[in-house]
Order: sequence, then structure tokens, then C-alpha cells
Amino acid sequence: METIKTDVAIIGAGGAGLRAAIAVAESAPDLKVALISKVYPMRSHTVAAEGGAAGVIKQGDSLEDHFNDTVAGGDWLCDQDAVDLFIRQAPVELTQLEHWGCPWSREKNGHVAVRPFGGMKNERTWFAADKSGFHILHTLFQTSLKYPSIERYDEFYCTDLIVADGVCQGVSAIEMRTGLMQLFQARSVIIAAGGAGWMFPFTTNGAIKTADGMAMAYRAGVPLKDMEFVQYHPTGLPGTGILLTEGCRGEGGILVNKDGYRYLQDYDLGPPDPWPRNKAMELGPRDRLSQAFWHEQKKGRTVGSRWGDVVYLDMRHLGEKKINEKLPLVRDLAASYVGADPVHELVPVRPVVHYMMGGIHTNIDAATPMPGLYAAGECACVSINGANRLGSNSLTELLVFGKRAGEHAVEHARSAAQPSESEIRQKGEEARKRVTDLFLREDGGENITTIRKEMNETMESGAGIYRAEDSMRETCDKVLELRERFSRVHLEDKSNVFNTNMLYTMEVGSMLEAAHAVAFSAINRKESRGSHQRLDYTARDDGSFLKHSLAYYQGEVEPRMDYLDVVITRSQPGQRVYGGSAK
Amino acid sequence: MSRKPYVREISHTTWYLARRRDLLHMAQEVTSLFIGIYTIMLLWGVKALSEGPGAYQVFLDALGSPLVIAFNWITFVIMLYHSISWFSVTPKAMPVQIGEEFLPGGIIAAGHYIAWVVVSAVIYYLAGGFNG
Amino acid sequence: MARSNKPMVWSLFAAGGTVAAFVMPVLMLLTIMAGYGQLTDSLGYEGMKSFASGWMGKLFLLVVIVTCLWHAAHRARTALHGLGLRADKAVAVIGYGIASLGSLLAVFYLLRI
Amino acid sequence: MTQRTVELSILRYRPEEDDKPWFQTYQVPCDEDWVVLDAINYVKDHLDGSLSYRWSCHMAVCGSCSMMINGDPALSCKTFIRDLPEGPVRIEPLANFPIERDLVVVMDDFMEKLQRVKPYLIRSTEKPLEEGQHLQSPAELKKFKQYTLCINCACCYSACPQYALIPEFIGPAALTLAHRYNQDSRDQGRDEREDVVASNEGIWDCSFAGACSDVCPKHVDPASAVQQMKIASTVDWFMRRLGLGGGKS
Repeated sequence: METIKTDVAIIGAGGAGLRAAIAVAESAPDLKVALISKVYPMRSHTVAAEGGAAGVIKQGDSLEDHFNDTVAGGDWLCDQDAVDLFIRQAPVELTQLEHWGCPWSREKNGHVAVRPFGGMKNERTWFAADKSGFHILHTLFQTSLKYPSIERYDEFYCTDLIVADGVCQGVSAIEMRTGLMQLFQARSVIIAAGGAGWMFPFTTNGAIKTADGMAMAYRAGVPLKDMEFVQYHPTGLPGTGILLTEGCRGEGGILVNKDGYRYLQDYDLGPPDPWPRNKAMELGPRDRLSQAFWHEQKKGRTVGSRWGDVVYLDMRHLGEKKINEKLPLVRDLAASYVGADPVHELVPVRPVVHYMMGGIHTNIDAATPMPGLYAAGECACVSINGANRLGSNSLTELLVFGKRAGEHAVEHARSAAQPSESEIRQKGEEARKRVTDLFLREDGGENITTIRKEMNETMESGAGIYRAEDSMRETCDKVLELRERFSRVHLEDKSNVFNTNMLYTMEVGSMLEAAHAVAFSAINRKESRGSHQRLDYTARDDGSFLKHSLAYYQGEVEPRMDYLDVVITRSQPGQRVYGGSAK
Repeated sequence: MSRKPYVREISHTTWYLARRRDLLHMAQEVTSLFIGIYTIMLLWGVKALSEGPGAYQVFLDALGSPLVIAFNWITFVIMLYHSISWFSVTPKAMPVQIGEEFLPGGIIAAGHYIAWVVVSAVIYYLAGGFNG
Repeated sequence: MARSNKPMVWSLFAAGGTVAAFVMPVLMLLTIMAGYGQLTDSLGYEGMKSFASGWMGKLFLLVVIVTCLWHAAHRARTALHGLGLRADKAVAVIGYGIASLGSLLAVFYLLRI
Repeated sequence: MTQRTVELSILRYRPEEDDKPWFQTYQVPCDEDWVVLDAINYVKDHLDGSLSYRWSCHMAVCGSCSMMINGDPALSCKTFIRDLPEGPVRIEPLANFPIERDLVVVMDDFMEKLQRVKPYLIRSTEKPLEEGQHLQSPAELKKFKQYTLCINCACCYSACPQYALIPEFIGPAALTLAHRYNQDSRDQGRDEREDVVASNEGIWDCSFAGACSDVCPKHVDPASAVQQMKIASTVDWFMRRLGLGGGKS
């Protein structure tokens, strides 16, 4: 096994990973960065984000408003010190991207334009038409090419963290093109490996979002925090789950049920003004909108389509010019994949799994409890998103905390003790053995596709928009069973070069571990908060659950749960008020 | 190392036959040969003109030979293809932005087509083509 | 990497392509008519002589011949490469050589009219 | 939902077993709204787990699932089965790139060339962050916006006859990226990029076949970018020789 020595190893080269790499390169040009990703950086799923990134810039907006929107949007489960830092850094980071060439949409006067977004009191979402994530990712990737200290390892699949003396000192990875295991020895490691939407059957996420980073940290003993909070985006295309940005509604699109009725007014989100009113109706938060769909479906007021039940997103009144200018991708996607041109037709939509609020437990410095290990982006949970992330906060989050992860990783790399090379090698051998064992495994009668599909089904039924004890219990048991069956999966393809059968199998392994944390955290949170809505505990219970859940890996059995107080600085938990009475 | 990337060789002489798009491109490239031959013919005419009526008559007689006439008709068609394909891509080379918007490529191309017709008509007129 | 000197020939190629696109079809048509013995007034010796004696006529013929020769030489170079001829240097020398010679001859003959 | 069975003829190449690529056929029951990628995923999940290919977003933005479909480079996630002619669908790895395995090609050359054109904002003096954003009018944005839309799928390299014949050619996507920054009102790096862009292997190896623009799934129109750079570089060349400098500072 080859050992590649570096100073900072970064796992994942999406928005957060690239931002971290640039932060290291800028603050410490003498340190070597190994930027390791299972895909080429521009394939990372940041690319698919559409709507934009929040940061206070406009006259009349205030940091305090952004703070309050975020905290209330997260149903008071956000750490307020982190939110405070986040909202202050947001405009700085977005301006930095502007300086790096990001083609933000502009006002006539040349200033960066902002659009309204769900749950936000004022317009503060910077956007680049409806390809904001694409432009952010490409700007970061292209900018990263400037720095000679950033060495990329594209298409390397990281398998395990290398922990020696209780300190994270590297990561093992399989080079996809050779099948060789490589050992990265690093003074600091940053995980920026993205989310886990693929554990669900119907998601906006790309196929690469398979919980790899979360599972790696989790197995190494770092807790996963608030995993029960899974965001459903209210407007995905049926069939494929392709995202139609909240920007559709920010620009004035409305949601109607089968009677053409703006049903959101029945769920404390009214009045149904003919113009977009911030924090009301279609500009309510995502959890509330997705839950409203669920209720409409129960009332039989959704539309039956060949892809299942849907409601309609109506953008026709926006006109062709505005749609072409602000929502060109949406138009293309809707016309191509469901045959509905938003300029002339209603577009069928339904809620779809979009984002994991939970993730690797980090503090405000993006540091995990394990020395030398940092995490940022969707795989991490700081937490600024609490129980429900507001749209357009995540792109900003990966910039703010990606940078922070980079800077704190530099600090640690400078002060870290001498690496324990023999122990690192030994840990590397163990990691290699895990993969070799997979190759050596005999046919145990289990099929990886079947296991993945059963996992998808059980996650939807037990960890969907509404949850109940029985279905969650079933899901916990099912995941446990699947994990056991997974140990009997064998590889159909035992070759070395670009073996995607091996890759997909390892990914399903990661997802099963993270899925277990999701289901088990959910069943233990006996309240309803944000995206975690229970039919058996319908109220929020601040007395018992104004706390972060921490799931600890326990091997093949259920995780151990622990809880951590939420950091409250100046906003005491209150009612989340949207609609006409929202302030 | 078990890598063994496979390089697909392409024929350096016949690659353009596989796809219509490439064939049309090669046809465009080949128009240049005809333009070259015709230009040399034109140069010969100028030479003949400079040498006096006798030489020029030899030139004119040559133009009247069936072989040359046949070649010229073919070249004429090829020239039309050159003109059409050349003008149709002009907007790519010279986009025109007025205020915020770009002038649609079709308008730029259409402008060229119109100018082409006008120029051709003027030359034809000056050569007395409309007198007969 | 060094900056290329191709702009010199490319500019002539591009100019020639444009000139050819605008005037070659109609010139072709006139040439064919001359071959059929028509338009003897204008395309006959006297007509052409008086046309080519004027500066305008000289300039017109010079521009057409020079730019179109260079257009042809440059494009034939890529065409022959595309057709599999790999002797790019030789093709360039011969093609550009013919174009240079033709350009000089055009000046020479036109000045004698 | 109506289904039809479609025959996929997929080029396989397993470097550890095969000396050269060969076609394997699969019968796939396809739904009416399936794209080619859905059919390939069906093969992977149900018929042959050993088939390798790249894909992720399934919404034509990550750029990883490009391949030759019936002889033309395209995104398999945006090519609908219903739009293809009846009969077998021929699927091959992107042309003009070495095959790593099955439908996976070696992207090294492409990645290296992207980097070579310095695709990032270059300024003689950086504006401090505290001074806020650069102003850029919507017209200035529109001037280069189209060229920012490249998803690096490399379809243009697969279609480009010049890249096929001259492997050193920097190629459509990389040159377009250079043009994207050259045209950005905030950028001052054109002269620096010219050393690469205006070399023989840069814009001058382009024969303006236009195939890149024909196949581009995002309508970026690389051919136009390269043509415009040829004109600008030609102006530079003459200006330089006339002692008037060349290009913007």
C-alpha cells in the first residue's frame, strides 16, 4: 500500500471541500493539501443547487432578521452562536465568490441581485439565474486551479479514517482506475463528503450522495447529530425527483391542488395574496409546505398522475421573458422530464427528499470531537439548520464553514504531534482488509440492488414526512436486518479497474449505517419539531427535547443515543409564525 | 498495475465518412480547392487581358470548351454552398450586442444574405447582365 | 507556449472566404455566360480592358484574386490534413508559395493593363 | 404507463480480460418517459452488475454521464428513449478518449487542458473584500454568461474532428472557458491567457467545423467562442507588429 503524505487531507471536492482547500492554500501556502474525491470536482452535487445563497446585502435587510429567520425556521434547534457567526460571515463569503468571478445575476445598476426565498423575511438570496450551485461550484473549482499547493486526487473513494492515538491522522482510499488502496497520511482531515439522500427512494440528490463521509466519521466514533431531521423539498418533479428551485416561488410561482385552489392558505400560511409575500403562502418554510402536501393527499385533493399524486406549480403568470431570464433551467427541466412548459402549462410537483439537516457533530469551528478531524457542508451538523433548514442557507453554509474548516485544520496541522507512522500503517492495513474481505466474500445469496431498494422503501415508510412509533420501529428493525444481510453480499465483479459494483456496494454499506442513525434518532425523539413530525407526539416538547440528538456507532447493533443542549443566546423558543401574521 | 486504457484508432483518410456532420464539414473544406482553381483561372484571364486581344480570345475560347463549362457549372454550385455555409456561421464569429441583448444570429445571417443578393445583382448589372 | 503567427494567413483566409462568399457565385455565372459567348460587350476584350484599366477595376480584381488565393491555400491545408495528408509543412510551403506567386503575378499583370 | 423493450448494444471493455472492446446486447423493458441512463441503470441493477459507467445528477448538470449514443456524443440522462429511432440503441464510451473500462473514459487530457488556460479571474490588483463587490451591468454579464454554462461533459471533444486528428489541440471546452474569463468585465488576464490560447495548439488548430456547438447539450456554442478569439488574437497580432501593443493590459 502506497502512503501519500500530506498536511491537510480533504474528503470531498464539492462546494465545502473546495472552499476548505482554498482556505488552506491561501492561509498556509506552505502546507500541502490533498483534495480527494470519488468524482471529479465539478460532478459534486453542489452543482445541482438552483435557487441561491443567503446573505444580507440589501438596504432594509438586517443581520438580525437573517438570524431570527434562520433560528425560527430551524424550530429553535439551531445553535445560536453558530447562526450568529454564520449570518455575519455570509455576505463576506458571497462577496468573495463575486471576486473570484461567480456570475451572480445583477440589478440594472450593476449591484448583485437578490430574490425572496421561503421563510426569509427580506430578499437576501444571491442567485445566478437558477443555476446558483452550478456557478458556485465551477467558480470554486476553477479558482482552486490557481493554487499549486492543492493536489487533487480525483476518483478516489475514501473508505476509512485513520485514527491513531485518538487523533485523526489520515484516510484510506481506493483509486478507482487502478483499484489500489492508497493511504493518505495527514496532519488534519476535513470531511466534506455531502449528504445521504440516496438512502431514500425519491430524492433530488445525485446518485453520489450516499452518506460516505458521515458513515466514515460515525464508524470512527464521532457522533452523528440530529440525524432524524430530513428535509423534504416541496417541489420536486414526480418520477425523477428532479428539483425545481424554491426560486420558482420566490419569483411568484404558486401551488394549487386539483381544484386549482391555493391550498396553503388552509395551513396557517395565508392570506393568499396575488403577489408574493415573504414568509407567507408559497414562501413559507419547506417543512410546512411539504407537510401541507401530505394533508392534501390525505384529503384526496391532490391530482392523480402517472407518477403518483401531485399538486401543480403554476408559473404561467410570470411570462416567458421572466422565466427565461430567472428560471431557464427550470423551464428546460420541466419541459424535458414531465413534458410541461411552465410558460404555458401547470407543472406537476410533489415533495421529495432533499437535504440532511443532521450530520457529523461539529462545533462552531467545524471541528469534530475527534482531534484532527473537521467537517463541513451537508455531511456536517454545526448546527445552523436546526430542525429545518431554510432554503438558500446551505450554499452559504458550505462557504462559511468550509473556509472555517480549512483555517482550523491549518491550525491543527501546525501544532499536531509527530505522526505515529507505524500505527497509521497498521490502521491502513485494517482498512485495506475491510475491502479485501469484501472481495473474498462467497456468494451468501444476497443482492446489493435488493438491499438498496428495501432500504429505500423502509426509509420512506418509517422516516418520511410524518412518522409514527410503529412504522419507525419497523424501519429500525428492517435496517438492522438489512445490515446483517449486507454482510452476506458478495461482489459480482471482482476486477480492479473502475469497479463500480464494489463502489456501489460500499456506498450501500455507508448508507445503511447512516440510515440506522436516522431511524433510531427519530424514534427516540418523542416530539414534533421542524421536519420531524410525529403523528403520536404532535407537539414540540422543549422541556425534554430542546436538545441535539447524538447517535454513537455501536457496531452491528443499534446506536447509542446521547443528547446535547442547544446553544441559546438571545432568541428564546417561541411560536413559528408564517403567513399574514408573520413579522 | 492492471490499467490498460484502450485507444480507438480512427482512419486518417476516411474518418469523415462516418457522420453526415463531418462529411458536410469536409465538403466545406474542399470548396477551397475549387475556389483556388477558379481564382487561378481568373488570374489567367487577367494575364490574357494584359497581353492583348489575341491572347484574350484564346482565353475566351477556352472558357467555351464543354469541359470548362461543365467544370464551371459544378464550381458554381460549390460556390453557392460556400456562400451559404459561410454566411450561416458569420453570427458566431461576430455577435452583435445591443444594450443587454444579443441580436439573434438569424438576423445577422439574414443581413449577410441580403447584402449578398444586392452585391451579386449590382455586379451582374454592371456586367450588362440585365440588358439582354 | 509560443503565440502563433497564423493570424497573418488566417486574416487573409477569412477575408478571402468573405470575398468569395459575396462575389464568387456571380463571377462564376458571368464566366459561364462568357463561355457561352454571351455579354460580349462587357466581357469581351474591350469591355474588360476598359474595366481593368480603371483603378476601381484593378483594385476589385486584385482583392478578389489575392484574398481568394490565400483563402484557398490556407483552407486546402486543413482540408488535405483532414484527408489524411500528413506533410503539413510541405503543403503549407507549396500552398502559400502558390498564393504568394499568384498575388505577385496579379499585381504585375494588372499594372500592365 | 406503457413500456417497450429496447435492445441496448453496449460497448464493453474490461482491461483485465479483454484485448479490445466488444459489443454486448441487453434487452431492457423501458418506460415511456425513460432516458437512456435509466435503461443503463436497469442493466446495472438487474442484468449485469459488472457494467461500469459514470453518472450522478440525472438532471443534465453534473456532466458525468456523457457517452456516444447511436454514434453521437450526448448526456445519457437527457436523451429520451422515445426520441431515438426504433431498433437497437448503440452505446459507446465518448469518442476521442482512451477507454478506461466499459463506458468510462480517461479524462486526464481534458482536465489538464482545462487547467492550462488559467480559468479563473485574474486582476492586476485584487480589490480588497472590505470594498465590496465589483459592479457589473446586466449587459456586461450577458456578454460572457453563455460561456459560463459549460458542464465539462466533454461531448465537444468527442465530436471535434480536429481533436480526433490532433491530440495536442487544446480543444473547445477549455478555449471556451478562457473566452468566458476574457469577456468578463472584472477580468484583466486575457494577455496572460493568450500565451496558451493563441498558440498553434490553441485556437489555431480549430478548423471551425462547428461540431462542438452542434452537440453541446447546454448550447454553450464553443465554436463561436473560438472564432471570436481568433479575430481578437489576429487584431492583437497586427497591433503588436504595428507597435501598438496587443490585447488589453
